[in-house]
Amino acid sequence: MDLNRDQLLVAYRKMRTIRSFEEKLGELVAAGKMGGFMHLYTGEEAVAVGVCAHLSDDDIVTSTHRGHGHCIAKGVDVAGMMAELFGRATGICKGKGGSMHIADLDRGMLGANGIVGAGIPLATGAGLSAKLRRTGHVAVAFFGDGASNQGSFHESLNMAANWKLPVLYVVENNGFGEFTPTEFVIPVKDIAVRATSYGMKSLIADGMDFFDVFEKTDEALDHCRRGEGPVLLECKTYRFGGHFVGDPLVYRSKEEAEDWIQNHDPLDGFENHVIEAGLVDTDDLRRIDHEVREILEAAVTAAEAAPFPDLSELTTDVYGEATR
Amino acid sequence: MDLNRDQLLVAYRKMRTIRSFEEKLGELVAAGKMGGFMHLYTGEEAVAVGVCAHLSDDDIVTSTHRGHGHCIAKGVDVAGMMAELFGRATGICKGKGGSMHIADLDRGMLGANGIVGAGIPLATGAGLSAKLRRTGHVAVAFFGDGASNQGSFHESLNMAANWKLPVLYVVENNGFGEFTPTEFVIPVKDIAVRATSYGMKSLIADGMDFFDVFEKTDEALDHCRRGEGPVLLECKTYRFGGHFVGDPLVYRSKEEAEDWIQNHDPLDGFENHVIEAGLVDTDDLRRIDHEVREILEAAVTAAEAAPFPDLSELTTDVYGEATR
Amino acid sequence: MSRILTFGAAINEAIYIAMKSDPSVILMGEDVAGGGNRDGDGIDEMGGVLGTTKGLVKHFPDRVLDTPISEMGLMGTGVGAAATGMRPIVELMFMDFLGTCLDPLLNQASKLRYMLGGKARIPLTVRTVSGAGMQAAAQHSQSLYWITTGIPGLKTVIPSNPADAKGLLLAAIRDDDPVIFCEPKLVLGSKGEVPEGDYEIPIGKANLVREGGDVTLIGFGGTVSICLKAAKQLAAEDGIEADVLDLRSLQPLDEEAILATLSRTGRVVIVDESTPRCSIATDIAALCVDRGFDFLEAPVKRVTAPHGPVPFSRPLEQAYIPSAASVIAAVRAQG
Amino acid sequence: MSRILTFGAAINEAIYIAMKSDPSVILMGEDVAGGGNRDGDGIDEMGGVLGTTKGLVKHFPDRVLDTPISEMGLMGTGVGAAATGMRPIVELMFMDFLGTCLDPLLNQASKLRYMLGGKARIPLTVRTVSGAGMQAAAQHSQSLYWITTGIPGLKTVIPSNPADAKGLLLAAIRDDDPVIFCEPKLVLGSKGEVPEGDYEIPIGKANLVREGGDVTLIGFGGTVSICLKAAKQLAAEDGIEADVLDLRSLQPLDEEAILATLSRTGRVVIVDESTPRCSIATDIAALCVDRGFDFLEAPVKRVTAPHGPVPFSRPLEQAYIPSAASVIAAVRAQG
Ligand SMILES: Cc1ncc(C[n+]2csc(CCOP(=O)(O)OP(=O)(O)O)c2C)c(N)n1
Ligand SMILES: Cc1ncc(C[n+]2csc(CCOP(=O)(O)OP(=O)(O)O)c2C)c(N)n1
Ligand SMILES: [Mg+2]
Ligand SMILES: [Mg+2]
Repeated sequence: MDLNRDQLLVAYRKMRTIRSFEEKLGELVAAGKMGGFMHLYTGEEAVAVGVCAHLSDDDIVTSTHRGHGHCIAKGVDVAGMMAELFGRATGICKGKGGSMHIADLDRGMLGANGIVGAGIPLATGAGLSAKLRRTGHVAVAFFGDGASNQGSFHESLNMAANWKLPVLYVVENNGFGEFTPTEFVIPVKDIAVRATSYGMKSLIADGMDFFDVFEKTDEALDHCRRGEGPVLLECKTYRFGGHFVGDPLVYRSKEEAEDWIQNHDPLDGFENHVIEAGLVDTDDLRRIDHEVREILEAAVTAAEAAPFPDLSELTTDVYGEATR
Repeated sequence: MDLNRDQLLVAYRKMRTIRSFEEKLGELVAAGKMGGFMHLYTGEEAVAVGVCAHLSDDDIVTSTHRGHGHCIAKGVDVAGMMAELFGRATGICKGKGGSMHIADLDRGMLGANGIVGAGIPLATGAGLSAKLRRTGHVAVAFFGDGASNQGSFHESLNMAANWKLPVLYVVENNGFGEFTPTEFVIPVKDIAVRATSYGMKSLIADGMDFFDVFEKTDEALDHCRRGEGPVLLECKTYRFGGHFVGDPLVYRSKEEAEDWIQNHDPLDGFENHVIEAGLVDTDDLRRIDHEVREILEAAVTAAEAAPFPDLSELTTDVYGEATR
Repeated sequence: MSRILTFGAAINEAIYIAMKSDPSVILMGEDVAGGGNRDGDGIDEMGGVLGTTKGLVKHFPDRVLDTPISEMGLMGTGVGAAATGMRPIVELMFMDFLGTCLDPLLNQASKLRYMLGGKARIPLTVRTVSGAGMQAAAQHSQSLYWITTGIPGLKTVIPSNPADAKGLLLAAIRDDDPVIFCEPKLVLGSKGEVPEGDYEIPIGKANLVREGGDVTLIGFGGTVSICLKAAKQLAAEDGIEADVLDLRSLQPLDEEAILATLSRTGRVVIVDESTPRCSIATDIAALCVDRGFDFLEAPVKRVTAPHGPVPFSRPLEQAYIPSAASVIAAVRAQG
Repeated sequence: MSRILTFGAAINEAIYIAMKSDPSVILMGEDVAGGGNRDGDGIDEMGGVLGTTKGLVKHFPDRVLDTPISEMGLMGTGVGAAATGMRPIVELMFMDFLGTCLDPLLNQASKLRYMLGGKARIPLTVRTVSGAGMQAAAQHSQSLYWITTGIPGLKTVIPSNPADAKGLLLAAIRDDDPVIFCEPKLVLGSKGEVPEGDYEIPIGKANLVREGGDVTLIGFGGTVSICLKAAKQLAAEDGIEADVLDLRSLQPLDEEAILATLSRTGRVVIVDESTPRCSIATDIAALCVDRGFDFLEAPVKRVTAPHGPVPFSRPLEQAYIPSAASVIAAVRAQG
């Protein structure tokens, strides 16, 4: 399945937006302008963008504590996201959710999630809903290697396989759960083998390669949409930064990190491929880089100028109607 | 590994004791002499006895809601068990625990468990304790096919494999979880394949054949005791009676049940084998049958004559010392 | 028109009406069909471990789903389906199993609307059997509604009779917020008049089931009949006429109804089947000594289970459960 | 001799002393070593997400265990190890994660001793960070000690300063019952005098940290300093001298200490960081209006978080947390 120029530029724009958005957040937190627990997606852009390139607003995505990339890939407005992270009333969640709960149902983004593994059953339920309502839509659960050790992973995949739900389970294996290397806590090399327990189809993709993720996702979603059941897609990737902003990174080797950053950057890989293949011009990419920077600057300016939520918001949106 | 005559008679006595104990309970509940939720082990005797024949009082076993068989196989006193089920002060748990919590730490029996899947991490902890204290002992978790769908199964097996704990996970696949056939809720034929997710050794045994269970357990425990990590042992078995006493059994075919009961009774199979092989005489077995009946009659008589716990027991044993 | 139905039959009827009137309503849980929905000679379904949902799978074969024994996945799936267009009824067989599936309620269902700035709605109903009385012992007899009541974003209701069970369940299913619906063992077997047809009982309103004026007995679920029994005996033996208030809903709590009866009687005894700490009973006592302070004429007494697990032994279990005798003793202790 | 230590350093010291003095003590949790216990150039461990357990893996390489992200398995494994000869300290990184591992606490650790007729003991300690204050939002900021307090068979303690943290943690680790040890974010960064060496603070005893006599302010964990601040201001602005009681232990609850100060002041304001329903605050109010009825001179006021999730936005989060101003307002409202 080939992508035309426009599609390629859209994909690049999304990856670049994620990269620049996260870099900007890093600066803002360092400058003390932003608070909370902030987990950046830098380095893993190809996974979210490669998968979401196949999704519409009606396909549901559930995410993790590291959710900005999934939001942007799913088309959530970055100005609303930025305002949310500033805790402003204009935030996409009125400033109530923050980084770990950023969401936009209008874009089929059911939310980042502060509870590791909790998004997996939520996506399973969205898949059940799609199947029962015969909408033809799919649900995608993004989660990490660490989350694959949660009971919710086991229970959800078993139910989905049992009911042949149209759910794609994307495990982003970035080699670490917080500070603990994956091989310390998972005795198998490929998390994809865990699909065996449920008689489920599985695939492995190079999570640093947009094109590989894109194609494996295409194959996986075909399977889901044909009604043949869920798929477990393992994307091998790497977290360029720390677990959270401020992580001193004492627990991993600088050499290892440098190698990934220098030789496996998904944006570099994408650019090299499309330029060599003559699919787009460098100018197009630089223009996008520039536009993205401007959009983000504007988002920051607008967010900083926006008001905080009124204190009455403390107890609104707890229930649908006025109950206590 | 061959069993001598005494060992064979011990094994038979235990299987017969389980069978007669459960049949007695069925009568007592039907007669309204006993209350509570009662889950009988009838038909699955070879599993508990075949496995526990390899264990000492210092090896820890965790069980399920269907725990009488595991208790008897582990050497728990039937008089104390009977008194417990009558809710008497002389019960093995002072009448406080009942059928779903029957236990005896002196025999390494950490308890039946009313929460499906909850015994699995407890056994894992016992295995960790044995490993850290270098006792050379093992832990065994008995649980059902239904329990293998619980998150606690996934989390525990992963941890045990990761730390190479001396734990034997015995899944008693009796084809049903309550009233729901296993194939309705598990999309794979053999639960043993789930070991793949943890790089764990697995074995499958004919749970109706004491000798097969005994040998597979021998192989599995060798592996555990050599420090090579846990093993998942699937025993294919069948529940002769209902899920609980009083189950109308409308949800399974009579033919299926009859075939198992007529042609796969573990006690018949054991008897045919040892008699044909001339290892023991029929008289020995009948003598045991008779002795077991008398022991159980005496247990019932003693239990019915025993006092109920004093009402002051309501709030004792909640904490170690006198705290509220 | 109304007939005599058991508590369970009233629940079954409510689910039938809800599923019939709204295709987005589904019923999920362990053995809710119970091996049903199959062909094969002599194969029938159980309809739940207590038979409460029997027959529903025949009417709605695609919407009554037997699930694996996977409460975390089951509950989380229910939340995900609720967030995306369905109105799931999830059966948690016994409330004690909350320990295996709390996160989807504590951190997802209850908070999604808020975390998303009001843009999500989670029309989820959780049906669960609570309380002691069947010698089901420590892990199958707990009254854990105090946990769901304490979690902002959840609603918790607990009917005391079949008619209320039907009306409250219909209201719960159609509520756009997650509602925990408790089915207390003490009344699960009881029978009573149940109106036919489709009706709802509003969530958040208590029901004054007896007017006395001398003292207020507050109960809910299985303790309402205990309060009524005690009230009868108090009238006969002490000439004390008791108000009896059936809370029906634990969250929202009908504070006005509680204060109204307190203002008449000045005396309150709360009868709560759960353990004493951090309970509905202490909540009501706290309300009385705050907003109701000026009305108080006597100590507020709480009749609850002791601070301990539910024992198996029959006499111990009977002593564990609040009784009319203990309620009467509490009233007399108020002097 | 004592020095100034942070709350976290006091906890680290307590764990070190406990592990040094008893080989059966182990520390398990996600990232408690934090990628440590490895050779390799420039590889060091994090010692927990907040660095609290840093260094311990170097002293006790076999007894400080990084676990998978599997709270149910982790907690259940801790219970099983505790039942078979170990004295595990399990770290539950944030108390909000109780939703993923409640069963081993609700139905196993808390009930095994009772269900086994007194023959089991579960010397398990669960360390967990509770409360708001770091903009960690709805799923990383809850004060759920009301849940563990309400479960019979568990004990729950919550220190308000570094010295208490060390002494209460040592007592918890050596207690033969499961103890939940809360580390409130509001004080986690605070510093204070901490005695050297091995000492325990008894579980179940409250600490009167200020004697006033006009009104009683009851706090615990992060709200004690709020009470003290309010007390100071009340003395200065209203000439009201407040008793301030630090509960230290939520279960067992030191009822006598509460009644003793109430008997002197006749007025109580409880300051609880958690949400209001089924809370420690309502428990204490219920105690006051029952056993303390004759002492009461004013309504018992509760200063708590609102009945809602913890918001992310800084000003909202600040308004969510009880403040000295709200405590003072409550005292003045008592008239
Ligand atoms: C239930 C739960 N346990 C623990 C945590 C703390 N925590 C946050 S992120 C994280 C690591 C997750 O690792 P992984 O799933 O691999 O995702 P990654 O951060 O690598 O993207 C942990 C342990 C949590 N938020 N929720
Ligand atoms: C956590 C939990 N969920 C549900 C139940 C209700 N329940 C009791 S036994 C049972 C079936 C268990 O099936 P399986 O594990 O195969 O064991 P079996 O009864 O077949 O021996 C169920 C669902 C329970 N006790 N605990
Ligand atoms: Mg990871
Ligand atoms: Mg089974």
